[in-house]
Parts: sequence; structure tokens; C-alpha cells
Amino acid sequence: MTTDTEIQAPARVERRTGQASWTTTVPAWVITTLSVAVATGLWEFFGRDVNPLLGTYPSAIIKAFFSMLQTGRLQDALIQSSQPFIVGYIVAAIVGIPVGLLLGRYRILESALGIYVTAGYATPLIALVPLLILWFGLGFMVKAVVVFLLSFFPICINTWFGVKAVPKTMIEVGTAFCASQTAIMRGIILPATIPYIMAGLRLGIGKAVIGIVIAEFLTAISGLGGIIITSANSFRTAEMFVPVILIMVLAVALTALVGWLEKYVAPWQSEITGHDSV
Amino acid sequence: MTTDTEIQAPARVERRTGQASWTTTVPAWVITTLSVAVATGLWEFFGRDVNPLLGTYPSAIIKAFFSMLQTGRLQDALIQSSQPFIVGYIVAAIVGIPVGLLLGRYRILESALGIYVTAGYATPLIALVPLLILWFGLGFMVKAVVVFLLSFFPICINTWFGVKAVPKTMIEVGTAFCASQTAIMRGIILPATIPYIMAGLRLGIGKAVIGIVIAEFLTAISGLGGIIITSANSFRTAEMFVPVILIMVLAVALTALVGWLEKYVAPWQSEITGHDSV
Amino acid sequence: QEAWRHGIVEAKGDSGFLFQAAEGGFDDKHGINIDMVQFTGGPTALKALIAGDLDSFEASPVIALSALHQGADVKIIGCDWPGMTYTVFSGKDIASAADLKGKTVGVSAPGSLPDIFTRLALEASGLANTDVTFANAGGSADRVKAVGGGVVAAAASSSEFAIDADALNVKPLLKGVEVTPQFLKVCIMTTGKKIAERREAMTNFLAAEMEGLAHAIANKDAMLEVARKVGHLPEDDKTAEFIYNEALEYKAINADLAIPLEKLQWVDDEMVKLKFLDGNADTKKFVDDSVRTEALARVKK
Amino acid sequence: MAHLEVQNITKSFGTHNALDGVSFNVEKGDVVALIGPSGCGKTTALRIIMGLETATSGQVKVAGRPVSGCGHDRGMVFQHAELLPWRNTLSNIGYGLEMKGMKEPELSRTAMHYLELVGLTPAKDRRPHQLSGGMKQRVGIARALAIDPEVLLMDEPFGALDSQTREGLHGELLSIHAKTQKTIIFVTHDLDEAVMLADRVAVMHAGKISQIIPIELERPRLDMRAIRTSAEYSRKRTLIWEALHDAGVSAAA
Amino acid sequence: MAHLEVQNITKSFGTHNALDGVSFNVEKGDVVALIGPSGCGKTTALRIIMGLETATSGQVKVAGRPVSGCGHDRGMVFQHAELLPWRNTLSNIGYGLEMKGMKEPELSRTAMHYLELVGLTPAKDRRPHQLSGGMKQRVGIARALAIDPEVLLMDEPFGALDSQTREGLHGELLSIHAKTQKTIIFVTHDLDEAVMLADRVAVMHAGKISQIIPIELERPRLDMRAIRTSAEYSRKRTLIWEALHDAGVSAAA
Ligand SMILES: Nc1ncnc2c1ncn2[C@@H]1O[C@H](COP(=O)(O)OP(=O)(O)OP(=O)(O)O)[C@@H](O)[C@H]1O
Ligand SMILES: Nc1ncnc2c1ncn2[C@@H]1O[C@H](COP(=O)(O)OP(=O)(O)OP(=O)(O)O)[C@@H](O)[C@H]1O
Ligand SMILES: [Mg+2]
Ligand SMILES: [Mg+2]
Repeated sequence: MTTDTEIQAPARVERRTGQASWTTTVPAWVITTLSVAVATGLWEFFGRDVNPLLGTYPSAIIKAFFSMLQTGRLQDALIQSSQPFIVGYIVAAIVGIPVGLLLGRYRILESALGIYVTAGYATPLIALVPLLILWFGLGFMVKAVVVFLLSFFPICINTWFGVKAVPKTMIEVGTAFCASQTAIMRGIILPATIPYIMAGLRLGIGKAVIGIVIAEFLTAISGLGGIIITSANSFRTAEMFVPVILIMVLAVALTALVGWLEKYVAPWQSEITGHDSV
Repeated sequence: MTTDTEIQAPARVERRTGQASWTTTVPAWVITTLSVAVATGLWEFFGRDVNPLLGTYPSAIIKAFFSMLQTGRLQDALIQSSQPFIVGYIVAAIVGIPVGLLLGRYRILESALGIYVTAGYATPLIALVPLLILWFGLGFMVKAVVVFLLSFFPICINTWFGVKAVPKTMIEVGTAFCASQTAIMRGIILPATIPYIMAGLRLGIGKAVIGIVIAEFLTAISGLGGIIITSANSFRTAEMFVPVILIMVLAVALTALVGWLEKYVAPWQSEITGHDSV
Repeated sequence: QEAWRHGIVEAKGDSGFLFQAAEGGFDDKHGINIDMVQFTGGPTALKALIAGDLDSFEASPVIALSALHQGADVKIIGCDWPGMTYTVFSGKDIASAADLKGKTVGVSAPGSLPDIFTRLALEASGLANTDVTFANAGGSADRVKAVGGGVVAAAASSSEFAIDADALNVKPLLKGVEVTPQFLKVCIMTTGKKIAERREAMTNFLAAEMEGLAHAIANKDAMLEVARKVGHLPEDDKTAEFIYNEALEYKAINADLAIPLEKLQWVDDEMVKLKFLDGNADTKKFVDDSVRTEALARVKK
Repeated sequence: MAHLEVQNITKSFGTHNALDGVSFNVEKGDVVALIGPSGCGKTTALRIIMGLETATSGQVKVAGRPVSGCGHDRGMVFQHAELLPWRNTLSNIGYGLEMKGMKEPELSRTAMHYLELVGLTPAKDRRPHQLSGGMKQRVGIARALAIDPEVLLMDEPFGALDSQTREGLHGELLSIHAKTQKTIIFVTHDLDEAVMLADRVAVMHAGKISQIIPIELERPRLDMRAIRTSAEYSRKRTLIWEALHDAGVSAAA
Repeated sequence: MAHLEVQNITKSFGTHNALDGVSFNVEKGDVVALIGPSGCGKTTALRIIMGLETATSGQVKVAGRPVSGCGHDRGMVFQHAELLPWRNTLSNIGYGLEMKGMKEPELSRTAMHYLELVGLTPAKDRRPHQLSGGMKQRVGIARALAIDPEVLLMDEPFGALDSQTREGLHGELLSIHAKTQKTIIFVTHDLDEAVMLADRVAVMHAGKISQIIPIELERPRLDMRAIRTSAEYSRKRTLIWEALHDAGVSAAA
């Protein structure tokens, strides 16, 4: 063996991992943008051949978008839809996370109430809308309730499963230091469950979106869901796609927001996993 | 200090943990049964006062259930609904899990395709059913596709997030032993992600149920969803609740089945967490 | 001003008539404020009516009949659109109703207006119910698309879709006004409880409706303007005009809201025949004509 | 009455008996070293004393009261540190204090004190995954010391440390013990550490205590180099060594 | 050309320099012990050699080829064992073999062989969470040995083991080395272990190698008791001890 502890001229930095280098150097948003651009381009190209009463293409949608902006119709509908959406979703998060934590932590609650959460998630809610109308009327409230009911369950269930996946050894740290039940919940279970809660919140967004649209279809027609229905009924396909795509874009943005929130409230998570969050 | 290494008469077994003893001794199913019995009782009591065109109560539902059993209507509907349900759900699992694994593992795929999964999950699918009808007709196929589309996303997204939550240190074991990308995927990522996949599969069941009901509402009316909408339109509320509750019960049973499956494919999980799975 | 919540199902080109009372200022004139609430489905709206969230609701009586047969506290208080402006559309390759034999026909939910109308229209053209397969092909526009897309051979929908018939690759095969003249398309409904509680406002509401409809019938431009505004229709839209012409041509619309009792009974009988309803009923007891009579007097004054 | 009484404890995992009738008493202020081959049940014994695991039979008493669950009277250093991944070094050290109900600014001040004690001041703000193995272990030690328990249970606390750091911490532990007369049970594989720190060394083998060897070195043991060359030191070191090697035979008998 | 060349490696985590210019060469068949205070960068160095971490600057060559990522030529024993929780003991040991492409029945046979070697035959079917700390570590050792790599990188492999088990494994390692002439780098905090096993002891301090001390004890080193009483043994033990204590001073200079 030869020893060589003298400092040599610094060698060039070598970055070689298993993956090809360009995948790590090109930022994610560039790839995403490219991918969306290509998809949009293909749609534009092939979409133009389709009967406009049945299908449409991006530039027609953009045109419809601007004309709906000008009349203010889109903004009004967006405001109309977003109020029950926001209220329903936020209440679902505020109620769903603690309920999920409790269900996961206490066997007795799980045995007594878990079945309703499982059953509630799988209930064809759409069939129960008339009952909801009976209790909550036709306006803001029933829509917020439908959004709440649809987004509550994925948030609650994911949290619940997350708690059950917390390793015993971690909880034992709390037990060993005589942490109270509340302290274990807040100081150990909650942070350890954050990835699951965040997954639940993201899944919840998708469900909340479906919720608001269903509510606007099945109760008094209004908001973005109302535009979808009215446009579909008069074969203004491009117009119909404006709210559909707007909803998609907003949902994707909200999902990204939750991802950002996760990095903010649980910065250690992405460090441990070595991934950026979505 | 006195030392005492001789064996004394065995002391009585003492089982004292933080929790009260009866919660650990009464089996979970007893609590669940009691809870459901109480809820049913309350419903029966208060449900009788509601206008029968709008609401109903358990004994009326049971009566309707038996009369529908006798005519064979319920069995036929169940068989009709379960075929597209099973096909759609199983394909969603078969496609959703690998896609989720790939999205979570490869940055480039995630950047390029992740946005479509997020967007697809948040698309008001109900608005696109007419389009699906044009492509897949009104029969079995379109129903299976709707079930697939609704259950694919939670399964895929949960798997995806699960992969992102796998600790780096675990993957490094694979890297250190020069495991191929496939081997890391199959031998490390997949088992480490199982709790998330299972959560996704359970969430998927709920969505699949909604899917089959929506499909049976919006395309050729058939199956359990068909009974729901026909009964709802003719204001036979008790009859409407029979398939609603049957679907709920089946979904709860399927969810339990997935829990059992998790114990079977990932027995270590409940050992590590010290919990029984749901 | 007293608020009045009135529900309607999926207004399209016809909104120039339906919204005239609310949009044309006739409600203000009678000291009420009509709040028009739109629904995609009749049964949900009817349940909202029964639950008390709506004050009145207009739709095909077909929706209400099964509830009425089960003793629901629903009353028909006027019929603004008795004429059956409904059409069975078919693919271009279908020459006559007979060609539909063995094919699939698109309807919406069993027992709903399109379903019953299609069955009766086919029957009137000599096709038995068993000669075709019925399938749910979604909402009114979706059913037409399904015909154009070849998913179903024919489907019933509102006649206004005839305007886009060529583009949609469909053709009007059977017109309701011709094959089922007895069919009653739209009536206004409320509950007995509401009549007792808000008789005065209801009278004003019906009066406003009567004046609104009369104004729309007399002023095509007013009708088109409201239709454009409410339906967000583009300038080149032709549906509203089509509906206007059709309504006048077939006298489908009735500004005095008279309730054609014999037509109502006919619909009920046919539904019993089709087994959508059990047992016969005297449809007169579903009707309360008194409010309308008072409103008529108020309008004449 | 002894401060800590372990009475005929057994523990089985399925068919495997991890502990097979373990009894010993520890007087207040005594330091006991638990030594024995890998898998003989040392961690299990400590976990039962801590109340993290319920014994299959037998019981544990602290100050005459039977142990059930946790207690601020006992503090635990885990074999694998078990830090909370979302807390940085300082707040991991402060965890036990928080659970005891200590409030700021006392909390930070106390935690800082123990942070310095284990020599981690520069790593104050790092999270566990940014610490080396030995650093994590030191955080675990500081966390348990910080709550100032009457009984300290330490599972291989100095296992992954270099000799210098280790000796520094030995010194700290001895001086803490001299000041506060804590009752300490610690697991080690190092004979020198056992003799240097303990009043009694309990040799375990296959779920049983095979021998308890008293160490008659005077306290306070300040001059470690002097102790290391003493006759008692090397005699007892040899005795333990033999006990470890013989244990297999006697336990099998 | 040396078998393993570490050329002026640095590694920074944020502003913290974990490695600050580390260079050394290891000839084929040499055994090198890495010793140094907690947090000085031993694990980081091993991880870079294994290809688990990319150096901020500098490079590593094995048999002349620069290292990028993994290679069956190197096998790693992790400081925290890092077993796969879903595999039982036997199949954790077999993991590396599976990755190398070995098939049944050879796979099981080889894994069984190493299972016996580390004395875990009775715990063959248990999962990691059912193993004691030392047992886990032994599984980690067996897993790395099983793939029979040219270069063995061991991060505190014997840290949590009792002296008997530890000596048994020392003996096994020496005899494997004698038979196969593997190149071995291992991290330890135990001077005796370093002298007994290594040909060279590299003393690290604060991200730098401060001294490399050659051990001139003849191989094979079969009679451990005899070696322990030799003059070279105690001379080198003292030398390393001093190097560790001086390291702080020289590195600071
Ligand atoms: N991912 C990381 N992020 C930030 N700092 C890190 C990271 N990994 C290691 N370090 C720091 O790098 C330094 C060297 O760590 P390393 O694990 O190599 O030490 P070590 O010599 O193995 O110590 P020990 O003997 O305690 O295991 C430490 O100060 C540690 O805090
Ligand atoms: N949860 C468990 N399930 C099954 N067996 C277990 C479990 N925990 C421990 N054991 C077994 O009990 C025995 C004692 O384990 P313990 O951890 O107490 O050993 P130890 O003396 O601390 O060993 P080490 O020095 O290696 O840490 C071992 O054989 C171990 O495999
Ligand atoms: Mg142990
Ligand atoms: Mg290390």
C-alpha cells in the first residue's frame, strides 16, 4: 500500500450516478411545459378535424375563454363555484385530519366509527343529493356540504391509514418520556403522518372538484358546473371545455400548493426521502 | 444493593399499559356491531317521522330488500353491476400501481406525465361521460371504463406519493448491492410502498363504487345504479336505499378484504407498526 | 318585494318564454321577485319542491305523476306549455319508424319524459315496445349526440335540436305535436301546503307568468333578447327563433295557463298502461285550478 | 427496600423466551452494568423496566411501587438512538423536558447545557439524518440526561463512540452520578467500561442473569488512569471476562 | 497501481465540509482501519467509495477505473445495518447474492453458510424488528461477505457486539482474508480491533486523514492471544492512541 495524504490539485468534479445526466440537469418544469405543449399541439392538430358540435381543439377553447372573460360570465361562475368549494374543502380538512388521527390512534373509536367512514366513502352520494337538499336547501350550503362529504373521506381515510403506518419505535420515544396522549398525538403521530395527510389533502382536492361539479349539476344549476351543462346542451363544445379545463388547471395548481405546503410544514420529509415533493 | 438471582414463584401476570383494559379486551367486531345497532336504532326511531317520498327507515328498507330478493331483481342487478365493476377496478389496479411506481421513481416521467395524472384525477369526469359514450358505446365497455377512470387515479396517485416517501437509506441498500433498476423497484420500492398502495386500493374501491353508479345513471341504465335512479325517479325511497346500502356493505367488505390482503402480502407491516390493519 | 323560487329543468332556447316573467319585469309589477332555479333533473327538483325549498316548479307532469300516485302533496296549478314540441331524432339512414325495429333507441331514465314520449311515439307509428331496445343515453343534448355518433339508432329530445340536424348527422323522424298530440309537455306545480301558506304570492306569481308569456308571444324580439341573455347564446344563435316559430305554429304555448284535464288524464292512463304507474287515478284531484282563476282575474283587471 | 426491584421477570416472543426469570434489586444510587452476548435479552430487560414492554410474568417495582407504563422517574437511552426526524439536535434533546412540562426559556437553556455536555454545539440545528452515527447516540444520551430522572436506563449508550468522546462522556456520567446519586443501569459490551463505571456488573446469558459481580472501587472515580492500573480493576475485569465465557456452560447446565 | 485509489476527495453538506481533501491508496489484499472521532467523516468516506454519495471534488478508482455508482466489486456493511424489514434473516443475507444473479438452490446454500458464520442459525426466519441490535449488525456483515466482493467496506461492523461474538467474527474475517486476499476498509472505534485486524490504520480528524500507521504484524494472525502480548502490538496501539489525541492539534494547525 502506498499512502498519499498530500493534497493534490483538485480533480474535476465528477457527477455520475446511475441516471443519465440530462434528466437531472433539465429542470422539471421545463419537461412538464414541453410535455403539455406537445400534447396541446397534437390536440390542436387532430382536434380540428372533429365535428365542432362533438369535439373541439385548444385554439377554439382559448377563443371561447377570452370571450367568456369579456362578458364576465367566467369570473362570476368562478366566484360562485369557489365559495362553497373553499368552505367545503377547508372544513373537510379541519375535520378530516383530526378524525383520521383519532381513528388511527384509538382502537375503540376505530371499531365504533371506522365503519361509517369506510361506508361513507363508498356511498353513492349522488343518490343522496335529494336528502341533502331536504336538510341543506338548494343554495350555497348544500353545495358546500357535497364538497365537504366528498373531500372529507379521502383526507380522513388517508390520515387514518397514515397513523396506522407509524412505526411503533417512534411512538415508544414518546411513551418513554411519559408524553401525554395529546403530546404523542401532536408531537409524534401528527408529524410522522404528514406524508399521508398530504396525500389525502391532494386526493381531497380532486374529490372536492368532482363534488362542486356534481353539486352544481344536481342541485340548482350554477357556477362553472352550470356553464358546462348549458354549453353541452347547446353543443357549444369549445365553451364547455373552458370551465372543464379551468377546473383542471386550478386543481393542478392547488395540488402543487399542497406539495409546497408539505415542504413548508414538513421540510425534513423531502430531505429524508431525498426526493423533491411533487 | 441486594442481589437475588434465585427463581421465585412466578408472579401473577400483570398487563398494564396506558389504555384502560376493557378497550383491549372487548373484540373490535363487538364494538362495531354495537355501534351499527345503535345507529340503526336511532335511524329507525327518527326516520319514521320523515316524509316517505324524501326519507325512509331501516325496517322499510329491509322489507323492500326481501321483496326485491324474491322477484330476483336485486340479484340480477348485482350481477349486472359487478361485472364492469370488477373488470374496471382490476384493470385500474393493474395499470395504476406500476404507473404510480414509475412516476414516483423517475423524475423525468414524473415531470412529463405526472401533470396528466393530477389533472385527470381532478377532471369532472361526469362532464365527459357523453364523450366516453361516443367512444365506448352504452354497454359494458363504457361502464368498465368509467369505473377504471375513477379508481385508477387514487390508486396511481397514492402509489406515486408512497414511492416518494420511501427513505433514501432503504434505496441505498439496493444501490450498494448493485441492484438493477427493476430489482430496486420490485425488491425495495414496491414492498416499502405497500402501505400506500393498500391505502390507494381502498380509496379506489370507494371511487369505483361511485364510478359504477354514475355509469349506470348516465349510460344505459342497468344494475344497482339503475334501481337507484328508477326508484328515485318514482319516489320509492325505501326501494332506492336497498341498492345504496347493499353497495355500502359490499364496499365495506371489499375494503376489509384489502386490509386482509395487506396482512397477507405485507405481514411485516402490522408487526412493525404494532397495529392490526383496518 | 316577496321572493318566489321557481324551478325549471334545463332551460335552452325556450328560456325566452320561461324567463320572461322574471326578466321582463312582470314580477316586479306584481310585487314579487321571481328567483329562477335551474335543474338538470326533474325528480331532484320535485323533491326540493316537496321539501319546501322551491315554491313552484315547472316540468313535464310525467315527473310528478308517480309521486302523486303515492299521495304526494303536489298540485298542478297551470300548464304553460301544453304542446308537445318534442321530437324523435334518428340517424340519416333511417327512413321511417319501421326501420328502427331491432335497434337501440336512446332515452333518459325509465319513466322520464323522453322515455315515455319515445315509447308512445313509436307505438303511434306502429312499433311495439318490444321491437326496440331502450338505453339511457344521457341528457337531452347527449342523446342527440349519441344518435349522430351512431351509438343509438334514434332518440327523443327537444325539437330545437332540429336546427343543427345536419351538422349533428341526425334527422327529425317523429314530431310529438303530430304523433302524440295528446301529450302534455310542461305544467307548473306546487304543493298544497304552499297554496295554503302563500296563496297571495302564488296568485301574483301566476299573474306575472301569464303576462310574461303573453308579452313574449306578442314580441318576438323581447323573447329572443331574454333567451340570449339567460342562455348566454351567441349572436348567430338560431335555436331561440326556431322555438318561437314552432311554439306559435303549433300553438304549443298557452299564456292563460289553462290546464287541459283530458290531456293529463291521457298521460296518466298511458303511463299506467306502460306499467310506470300502478292503478288508475282520477287526475282531477292532482289539480288545483283556483289560484289560476284568481290570477287570471287579476291580469284581466 | 431496594430502589429498583426486578422480580422474576420472563418475556416470550411467540415460542422464543427472550427473558427466562430475571430478578435483581438495585439500591438507590447504585450503578449496574448489564453485559452479555448479543441477543441474550439486555434490551428486552431494559424495555420492561422502562414500561415499554409488558413482561409475560413477574414485575418491576421502583421505590416500592409496581411499574406500569412510563414515568419521569426513569429515563431511557435507546440502543438505536430513536431520534425524532423532524426535530433538530437541540429540540430532540429538549423533547423529554417538554414532555415534563418545562417551559421556555428554561427549556432551551437546559437543552443547551446538555448539548454542550455531549459536545454537539456545532450540530445544534441539524436534523437526525444529517448527523453521524455517534452524534445521534450522543443526542439520545443528552435527551435522557436532560430530564434528570431518578433511574437512568442506558442501552449501549457509548457503543458507537470513539474512545476520546467515550471517555469524556464516562467522566460526565461519573460526575453527574457523584453529584446526584442517580440509580443507573447501562448495557455495554466493553469490560473496561463496565468495571470503570459500575458498582455491580450483571452478566446475562440466554435470558438469565448468570452472575452478579460487585466492583469495589471507591467513588468518586476521578482519576481514570490510576483506576485502570489498580489491582481491583484488573481482577474484576478478568472475573467478568471469565463469567462471560463460562456463562454459556452454566446456563446450559 | 494501487487496487483502490482515493484521490483528494472533498464533500460538503451545505456550508459544512464533512471531507476536506482525503487521499489514500490501498493495495490489493490490504486491510485498512479507519479510526477517528465521532463526526469526522468516516462514514461519508466509505459512502463515497461505495458510490452512494458523489464527492464534491476528487475521485475514487478501483483497479484503475473511476468509480461511478455501485459495483459488485465492492461490498458494504452499513453503520446502522439497514436491513430490509420485509425479509427474514436468511433472505436479508441472500439479498446481495440475488442481486448478483445467483439462483436457487445455490443462493440458499450460500446464504445458509454465512448465516452460520455469524451465528444466527436459530434466528433464520425472524424479521429485522424481531432481532436484537447486535443480531441485526451480524446480518449486515453476513450480507456483505456473502457476495464475496474484492473490496469490503465495513462501517463499524463489530460496534454493537459483545467481545466473544466480536472475537469470533474477527477470527472469521481474518481467515476469509487469508484465504481470499480481499481488500478491506473498516471503520472502528476500538484500538485493539484496529491493530489486530489492519495492515494500516488511517487516523482521521475533522474531514482529513491526519496520519497513516502501518502495523507490522505477520499474517496469518491466527493466535490472537499471542499477538496481543507482542511488542509491536502494544507499540502500535500506543502510537494510534497518541495519533488520535494529537490529531486535533495537527489538524487545527
Ligand atoms: N446528509 C447530511 N447532511 C448534512 N450533514 C451531514 C450529512 N451526512 C453527514 N453529515 C455531517 O458530516 C459529518 C461527517 O459525518 P459522518 O457520518 O461521515 O461521520 P463519522 O465519522 O461516520 O462519525 P461516527 O463515528 O459518529 O459515525 C458530520 O458532522 C455530519 O453531521
Ligand atoms: N419483537 C420481537 N419479536 C420476536 N423476537 C424478539 C423481539 N424483540 C426481541 N426478540 C428476540 O429476543 C431476544 C433478545 O433480544 P434483545 O434485543 O433483548 O437482545 P440484546 O441482549 O439487547 O442483544 P444486543 O446486544 O444484540 O442488542 C433476541 O433473540 C431477539 O431476536
Ligand atoms: Mg440490545
Ligand atoms: Mg459513521
